[in-house]
Amino acid sequence: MIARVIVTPKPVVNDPQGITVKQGLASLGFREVVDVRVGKYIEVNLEGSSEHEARQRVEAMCRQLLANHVIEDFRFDIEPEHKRR
Amino acid sequence: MIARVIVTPKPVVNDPQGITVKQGLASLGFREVVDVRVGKYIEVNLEGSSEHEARQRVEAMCRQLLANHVIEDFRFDIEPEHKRR
Amino acid sequence: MKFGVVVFPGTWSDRDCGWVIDQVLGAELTYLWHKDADLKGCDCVILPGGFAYGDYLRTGAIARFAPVMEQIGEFADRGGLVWGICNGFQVLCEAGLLPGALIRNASLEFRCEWTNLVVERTDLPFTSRCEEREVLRVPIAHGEGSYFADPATLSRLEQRGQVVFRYCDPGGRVVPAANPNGSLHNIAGIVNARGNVLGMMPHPERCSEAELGGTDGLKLFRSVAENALKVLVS
Amino acid sequence: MSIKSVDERRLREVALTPDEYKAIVEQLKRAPNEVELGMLGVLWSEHCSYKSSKALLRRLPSTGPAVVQGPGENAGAVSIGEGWAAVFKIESHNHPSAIEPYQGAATGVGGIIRDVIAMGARPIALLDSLRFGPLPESSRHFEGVVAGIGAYGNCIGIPTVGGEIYFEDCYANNPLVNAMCVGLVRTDQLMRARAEGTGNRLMLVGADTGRDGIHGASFASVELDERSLERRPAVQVGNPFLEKCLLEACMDLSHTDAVVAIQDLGAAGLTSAVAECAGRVPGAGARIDVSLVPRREREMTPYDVMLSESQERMLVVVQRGREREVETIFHAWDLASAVIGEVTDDGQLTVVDGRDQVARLPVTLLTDGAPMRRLVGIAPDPPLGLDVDALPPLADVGATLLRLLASPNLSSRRGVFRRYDHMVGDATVVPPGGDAAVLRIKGTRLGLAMTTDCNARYCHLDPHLGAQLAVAEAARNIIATGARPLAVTDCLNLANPDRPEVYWELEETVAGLAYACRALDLPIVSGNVSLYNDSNGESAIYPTPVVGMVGVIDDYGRRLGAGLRAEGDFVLLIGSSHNDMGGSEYLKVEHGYVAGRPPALDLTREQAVNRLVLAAAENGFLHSAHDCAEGGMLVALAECCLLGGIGVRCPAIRPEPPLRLDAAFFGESPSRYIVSVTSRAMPELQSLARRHHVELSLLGLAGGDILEFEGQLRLTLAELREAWEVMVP
Ligand SMILES: Nc1ncnc2c1ncn2[C@@H]1O[C@H](COP(=O)(O)OP(=O)(O)O)[C@@H](O)[C@H]1O
Ligand SMILES: [Mg+2]
Repeated sequence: MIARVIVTPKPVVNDPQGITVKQGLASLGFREVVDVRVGKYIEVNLEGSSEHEARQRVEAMCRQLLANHVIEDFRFDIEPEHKRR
Repeated sequence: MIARVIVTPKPVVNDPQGITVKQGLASLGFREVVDVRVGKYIEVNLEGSSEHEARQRVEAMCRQLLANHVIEDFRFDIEPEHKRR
Repeated sequence: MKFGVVVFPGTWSDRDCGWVIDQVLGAELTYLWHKDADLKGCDCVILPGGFAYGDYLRTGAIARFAPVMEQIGEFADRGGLVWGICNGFQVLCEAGLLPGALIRNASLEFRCEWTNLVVERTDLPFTSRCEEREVLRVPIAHGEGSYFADPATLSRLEQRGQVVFRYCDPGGRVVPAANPNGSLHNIAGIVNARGNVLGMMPHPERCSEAELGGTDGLKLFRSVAENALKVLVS
Repeated sequence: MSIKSVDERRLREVALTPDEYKAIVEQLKRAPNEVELGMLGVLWSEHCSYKSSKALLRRLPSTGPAVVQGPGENAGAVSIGEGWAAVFKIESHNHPSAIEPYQGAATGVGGIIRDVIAMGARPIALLDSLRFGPLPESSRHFEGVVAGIGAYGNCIGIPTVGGEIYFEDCYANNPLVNAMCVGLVRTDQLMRARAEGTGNRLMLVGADTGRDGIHGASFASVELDERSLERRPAVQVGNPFLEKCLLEACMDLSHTDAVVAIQDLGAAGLTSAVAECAGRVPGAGARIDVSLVPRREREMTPYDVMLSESQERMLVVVQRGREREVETIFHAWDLASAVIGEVTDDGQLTVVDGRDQVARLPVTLLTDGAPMRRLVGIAPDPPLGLDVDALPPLADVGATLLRLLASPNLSSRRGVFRRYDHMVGDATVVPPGGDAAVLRIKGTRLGLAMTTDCNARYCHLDPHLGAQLAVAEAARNIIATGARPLAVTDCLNLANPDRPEVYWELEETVAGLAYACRALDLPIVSGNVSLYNDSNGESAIYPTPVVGMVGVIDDYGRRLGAGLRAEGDFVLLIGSSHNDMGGSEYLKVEHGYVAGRPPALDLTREQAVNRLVLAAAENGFLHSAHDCAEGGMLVALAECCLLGGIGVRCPAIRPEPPLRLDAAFFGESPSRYIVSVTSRAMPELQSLARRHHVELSLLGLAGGDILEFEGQLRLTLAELREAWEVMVP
């Protein structure tokens, strides 16, 4: 089972990285870019369990470790088949 | 138009952050976690242009700036409707 | 002989390098602003340490697109001496002037401490004042200094002798325990195939005066000062 | 309008009491509007108004021949010679760090740097004084704070050269994060943040304004409770890269004389910055137009803009007509700047939003209007007494030493300070790890020593004496490097002063600081007060008056480190030892409790010992010097060995009664140093000691790799190091 977790800075929170990347893109000529937010992507490979249970476990992982709920939001997908690299 | 870019470390590259997150999860009791990889999530909000054009532009952004092909892979989605926060 | 020290927004070792060049070495110094379109007749360009553009996204990722980098690329192509220190090394890798990349330290922590480096090449304009396999004491200060290159690139580097410095123990042995950041093959610094572009994570400008704890770094500055004018820039 | 008509919830939100509201209405002769109420709320918060502590702070000595700028500006300044002034201040970021340790600590560092920049000085060093609950329970706080400090300081390129870390139960819910910044400026270029000159322009530079930390200042002034959860968005995210650009641009401002003043934006944002700046000039006012403020977010109200605590912003007062010169300087660093208003002479802070006036308040009402709170102090029950005679005798000196070296409060901090760039700037000539750090002033032979100190356990047992001991220890740390202490900045961290026993602690602490600083001739030129460090009124912290100190050495070539330097040197103890076991680390680690009276401090003796060490250092007699602090003589001696990589062989210690053996080894009598000298310098040192009437005792001879007291203790450096470097996890 693979969980793909995306952690983003909350909309109201300052995102210096996003601001700087936006400026970088603009100076490369990508002037159509209005806004950039930079977050984290975390791929968690889990063993066993049902999709339902995995969902609950990953939710708990996000709350406890993967995301900092003070300044970040998270969301995730679960890919049921056990795909290993 | 919103592009959601995911940048991940190439499989051959060490991902110490992934390893540490895995250990962190294990110590919190998430022993079912087999493997963790940590990458970046970049949300780019673009103005105008068709989806096709946007796709090309974002591809160029990734190649030039958002990912370093020596150590990283990238992929992205484009969400056509112009969703503004 | 004139050194040019590049200043990006977020660079901080510019003034330290400048101090050593100007006050310790007594060589001519000019600062190159990231927006500059010419190199003001420098014989050696230093890309110093710092967090150019905050090192946001990736170290050196945004800096490599600064206008001055185009000039530096051409200068390097013509055989001019280019020396990247710490963040400068990261920028050179991003710009493709050196192969590979620098990733997060294996410890995931920033490390500011003294390291030992064994010198593997003394035939370079940067190291001519060093002895064969001399051990230099030079501090590091980085969070992303772990050198990575794919296996093919790495073996090419090794075969062509492009590894200039490796982390070692005080006796010069290249052992895992002496590796502060997880670099492949304990690599601390590499040079391009032509031998005119050097990138290194440790900070020679922090050990060029006895009061700072050592003078091994000065050997590198002296080497450059001695050789820069002999280097043929086409 | 009566008080009843503002609902109480609204008042609580802006942290004003009904009485304060009444005072506002009386002075304004009308009810304040929303925006005005918000502005008054933040400026009248404890954090900005010092309403509970101001009267006490007046007792602190703040003058002296070296003082160039005392309290009242963004930072204090002292002259250090050759036309240079050291500018410094310490500040707390406790509450934000409790909520979000990484960003809280990072923005704390960012904030104190801007205070130094506002004085026109280039920041050259950072120090951090930290307190946490015990590990591993508090590792989230600890890890986050250490990482956050490193992230900001490393990125901006200012070396973090000192600080302290203590672990104690009382900080479990209320970690303390105090950051100190030291800067340098030519004395004649020192800036003052005064809005002089009617018609001069107010420019806002740096980051765009977002809805960051609205009500952060009042947030820092209330106890942490469950409701702080809801305030969590009050946490700000710092941008050290932007601050680095801001720093360089502000340094470039010295190329023009168009700038009248610079003021940082910190707690209470624009409101506080403009009010403070105008408030320093009698009769001055300001008019600002919030519609001109560059924003990060859409749909921000004037209220949001006036109260935003977005980081990395500065206010610049520019001579009218010369705005372009300043804009050009900031533009070179890709920084936004906007003229947002002007200086007036009506004594009012007027806020407009385009054509609409949204607030108009007398500057003095904002800056000095908050009614001072008269609190009552009542001494609490005396702490647990200690009967030294009842303590069991020392069983195994070596085992005790190893346990002390490994105790979280005494173990090596290398694991922490190697995560901070402490070398950038090429000036750190005494690195962290010993007593104070020393930075050379390039272009001169001057060295600037700096430290922060406070043993809060002593302050808990006796705040008056504890505060004195903190000053004395800071001074000893400076002197141990061979430098002369010059001046102090302090950060008073306490619990809720509404509780009489806490207010008593505050009174005693201030009195103790004042007493020691007067006795040692040390002016306090800046500082900060952080109250309400308790959650739910229960777990109150120890009173923790952190003392930041700077000192100067005329020739840094004569600086001293703590580590032994040469085999064959004599190792000596300067000063005398007594049965000072109260509040000691020995008592805590070996006997498991905190009790007794802190060590007695005789400031006259202290001065004599200090003069001796300074004279000996100046004459070049000493090879090393280290102050004896927590863990006593033996821990200090072990540190001398470990830092120098050299052992010491000593004959057995046979203390003369009534001195106990455990006290001789581990007692924490102040006014003591361990020094090493060459045999040649011994006679001169002895006669110097006699002249200063200071006790000097030979401990042993440096050499080998064993620390030994014959028949009492024998440990290899490797064994000591293994214990000492357990590395705070
Ligand atoms: N404990 C203290 N000791 C000495 N001076 C203090 C103390 N607390 C505050 N001050 C001084 O009072 C003034 C206001 O402090 P503060 O509000 O923290 O300044 P800022 O707004 O610049 O952060 C400063 O000049 C500061 O140095
Ligand atoms: Mg200030």
